[in-house]
Amino acid sequence: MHIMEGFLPAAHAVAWSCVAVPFVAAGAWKLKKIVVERPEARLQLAAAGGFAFVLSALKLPSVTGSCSHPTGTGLGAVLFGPSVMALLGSIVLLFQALLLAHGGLTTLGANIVSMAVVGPWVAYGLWRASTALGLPMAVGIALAATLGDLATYVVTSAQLALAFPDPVSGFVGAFGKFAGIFALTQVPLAIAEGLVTVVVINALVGR
Amino acid sequence: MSLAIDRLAQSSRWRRRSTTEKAVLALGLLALALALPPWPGAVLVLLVTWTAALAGARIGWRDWLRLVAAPLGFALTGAAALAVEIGPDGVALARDGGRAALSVILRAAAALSCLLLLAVTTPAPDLVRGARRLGLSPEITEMALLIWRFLFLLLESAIAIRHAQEARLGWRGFRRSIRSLGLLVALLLPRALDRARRLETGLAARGFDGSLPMLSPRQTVSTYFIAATLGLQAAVLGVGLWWS
Amino acid sequence: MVELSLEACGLVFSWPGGGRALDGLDLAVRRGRRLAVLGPNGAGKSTLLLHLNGTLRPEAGEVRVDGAAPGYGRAALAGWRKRVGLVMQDPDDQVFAATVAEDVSFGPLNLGLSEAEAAMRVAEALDALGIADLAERATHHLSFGQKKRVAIAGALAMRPEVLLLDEPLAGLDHRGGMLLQGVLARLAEAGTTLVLTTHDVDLAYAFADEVALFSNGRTLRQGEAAAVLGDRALTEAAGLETPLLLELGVRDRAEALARFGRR
Amino acid sequence: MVELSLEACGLVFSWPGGGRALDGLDLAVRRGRRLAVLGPNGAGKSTLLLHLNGTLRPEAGEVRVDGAAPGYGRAALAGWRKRVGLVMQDPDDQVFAATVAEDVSFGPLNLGLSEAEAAMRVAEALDALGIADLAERATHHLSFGQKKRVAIAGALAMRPEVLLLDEPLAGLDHRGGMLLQGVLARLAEAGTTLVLTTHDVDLAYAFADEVALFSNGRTLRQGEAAAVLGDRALTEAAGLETPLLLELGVRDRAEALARFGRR
Repeated sequence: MHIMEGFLPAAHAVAWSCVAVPFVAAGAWKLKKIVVERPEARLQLAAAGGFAFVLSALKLPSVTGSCSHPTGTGLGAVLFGPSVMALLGSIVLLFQALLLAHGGLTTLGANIVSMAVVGPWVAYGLWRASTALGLPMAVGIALAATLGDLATYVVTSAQLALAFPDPVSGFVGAFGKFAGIFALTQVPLAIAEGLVTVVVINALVGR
Repeated sequence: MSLAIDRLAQSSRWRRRSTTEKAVLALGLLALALALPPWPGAVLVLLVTWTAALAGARIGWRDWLRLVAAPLGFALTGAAALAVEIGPDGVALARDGGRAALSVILRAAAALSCLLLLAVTTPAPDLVRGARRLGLSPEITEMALLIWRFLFLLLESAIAIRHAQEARLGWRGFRRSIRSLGLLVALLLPRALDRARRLETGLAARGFDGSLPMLSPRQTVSTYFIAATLGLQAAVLGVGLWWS
Repeated sequence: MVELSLEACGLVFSWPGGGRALDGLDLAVRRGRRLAVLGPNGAGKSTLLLHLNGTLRPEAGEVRVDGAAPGYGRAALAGWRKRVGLVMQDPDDQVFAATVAEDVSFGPLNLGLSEAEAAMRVAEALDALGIADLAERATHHLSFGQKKRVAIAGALAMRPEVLLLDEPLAGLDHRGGMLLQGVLARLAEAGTTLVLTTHDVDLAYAFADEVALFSNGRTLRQGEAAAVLGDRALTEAAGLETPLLLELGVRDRAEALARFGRR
Repeated sequence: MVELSLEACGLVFSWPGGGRALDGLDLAVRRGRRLAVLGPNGAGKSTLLLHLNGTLRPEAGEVRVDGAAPGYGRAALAGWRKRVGLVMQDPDDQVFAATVAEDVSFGPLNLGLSEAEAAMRVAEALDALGIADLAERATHHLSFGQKKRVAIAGALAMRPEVLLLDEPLAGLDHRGGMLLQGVLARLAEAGTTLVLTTHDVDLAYAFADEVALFSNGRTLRQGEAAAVLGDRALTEAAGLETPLLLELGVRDRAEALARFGRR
């Protein structure tokens, strides 16, 4: 879930950008390393980035909002490791802001943290855990996609609650409000994304 | 799935203005939108950005309104949360009568207009090249430009696949849509990787050794435009501070 | 009397920030006939086909199916697309399932047919295209020509009354092109109305009953193939040449087809 | 005496998990001439071109540039590709930058030229292709024909001695094809050796000095265009037809080109 341009107060926008910087820098460092070892990986990484963008632009059926990152970046995370996805995800988020007006420049930092860092890491961690536990691949991947989406949405709600604490009940109350309102759109989205991912995996395995 | 913004940016009257000019204008206003109190700061910024977009860059007003309206869903749902309070007696209307919600909507609308002003006048690769001139590492900017290229290639495929699926009655109801989308993604992923492989072959024939050197167009910056922009922004800042 | 099966009246369509793709376009598709929409690349032929099956919605003008505008509601579109099938130019974009049979069954299953009925439709469509032996093959191992025929089978399995084909012979070599022409001729004889777009005047002349000359988003002229293509001023206005076959004085359909084949 | 510029001797190559793409193939490219490699789709024409510029390495046999095998080391390959340019069939496989001028500058900069020299090469190549006005255009807004010319400009800006073109006219309409033929003819006159693959016998006949008939991974025959294409037993063995132009008795190059244009 993208926080739109200008929705966060200036101080929060700056603070989240500072939080995002080390992850993006680590991703850039990792990218340099990968490219030195395998020059051809540059084109594959770029293709993965373009793929992640396209997924985010495809509207999911019967749900407001669009398919979010974990399928794209989660997949990249499995192929190239999650740290480099922080950089690719940031580039994709920048293009989403500039091409689709999804998210924004001042909210880029906050969106990077929720969608290019937390989402992919949760998806990646769950995928690794489920393979370690010997779960069927489709189950593991559907779990990773769904919970990666939900993690993103929880982080976004927390970011909004920090920015706009409830005058009476503070952060907790505000988190409840944002999580509650956005649950209407984000929970079905996460489930749909999990289902789509199962179809994708089955189709890919069937090939 | 329309990329109206890109088409507008490529054909806008400000297409050939230097990136510096457009970035100073839009990003400066964006900073003001965020820093000044929404009344009257955001209103002034709205006024300036809309004038610049509609009268300066000559963006069609229908196209412009459609773009501004698109993210409104988020603004309204988000602001709805601000218009209520959770107290010991449950949910109640906020005591400020929604003033906080209104000011957030105003600020977001102003900031969004700044973003759109930049986006509909400046194709994203121009901004990436600008970032490179400012010292962003070539690995990152080359990656961004490559992603840009792949994004359009893959988007074109995705749209065509979706049209083909619709022609055969996919995308009708939840279950069929999930299946159609899944098949689409499963077709697109190997194609993305295949495109990367084929591009590698194609570029190898042109001496590709890992880096992607390119000659970027040089732009001349109009000091007049920059001076006028800075003057305007100073005026917005002055009025915004004085009023509040 | 020949009935109108599909009709486009004054279609206008433009891409945001771009020029007009369709600029008051008229077209009449008569039942049971073969119509070639002929024009140079970029004239908007593909955009037109996407209007004829309801994928794109015109800014002005309307598309009529059997004399009435079907509307763009979900149910109306389903009925429309059941009757008007579309085969796009690049088969890679329309063959999306893992095996040929699975792919061809996509449409029939979406029509709500039972698995058994769908399987029958699949067998029938593969038969019509002469690719029954490919049924169990993995789609990503097919050659371009095979994939093209699978894409047509996918549309055919829905038993459309009208079949729209975008540049059906593009990318095929001599042998592949001849094979596909044979298939299309059999479909036409079996009563399917065919609309194909092409920039090849000889193909249009040899294959179509009627030709619509397309230029800059409008129909310059629609009429009998020989009459339209024989008008040199007209073809030149559309940026096309006169068919070599017509120049050679080949006026007979059977001879034209045979000579086109030898080209 | 005409020198050999490129030579393929007994090339053998098979794709992993697939059959043999090249099966002892011989080919001789003479300096300053135009050679058409003619065969049906899937015969291995693209695979051959990828060998001729060192992208693929044969299992047996060798490719010689000016009489010597260059080897596959990094420096050798760089020198090889500087002399032998390749234009692939799908321009999207070669055009990678956001704008046309940026894209065309990639090759010259890889040659180690200064920015000023590279800019000159870009201007020259765009001029040669007649697309100087597209320099600042976004590549993803180009039509197929424009993109094709950008891809050729990208190869040309490296000033290769030999230019390999894979199906250069595929997907182009009449006007686009004529434009490109004009460009290629000018290149040939300026001394660039051209090798093109095609499945269009009339194109091969009208355009090439020499034709190599390609079937099942081998060269059936290489020789003067009229001699090879006039041998009906031979063309049939390769799954091709006799050129209509030749059937019509057009033996003169200028007339053939003109008639091909009218097709």
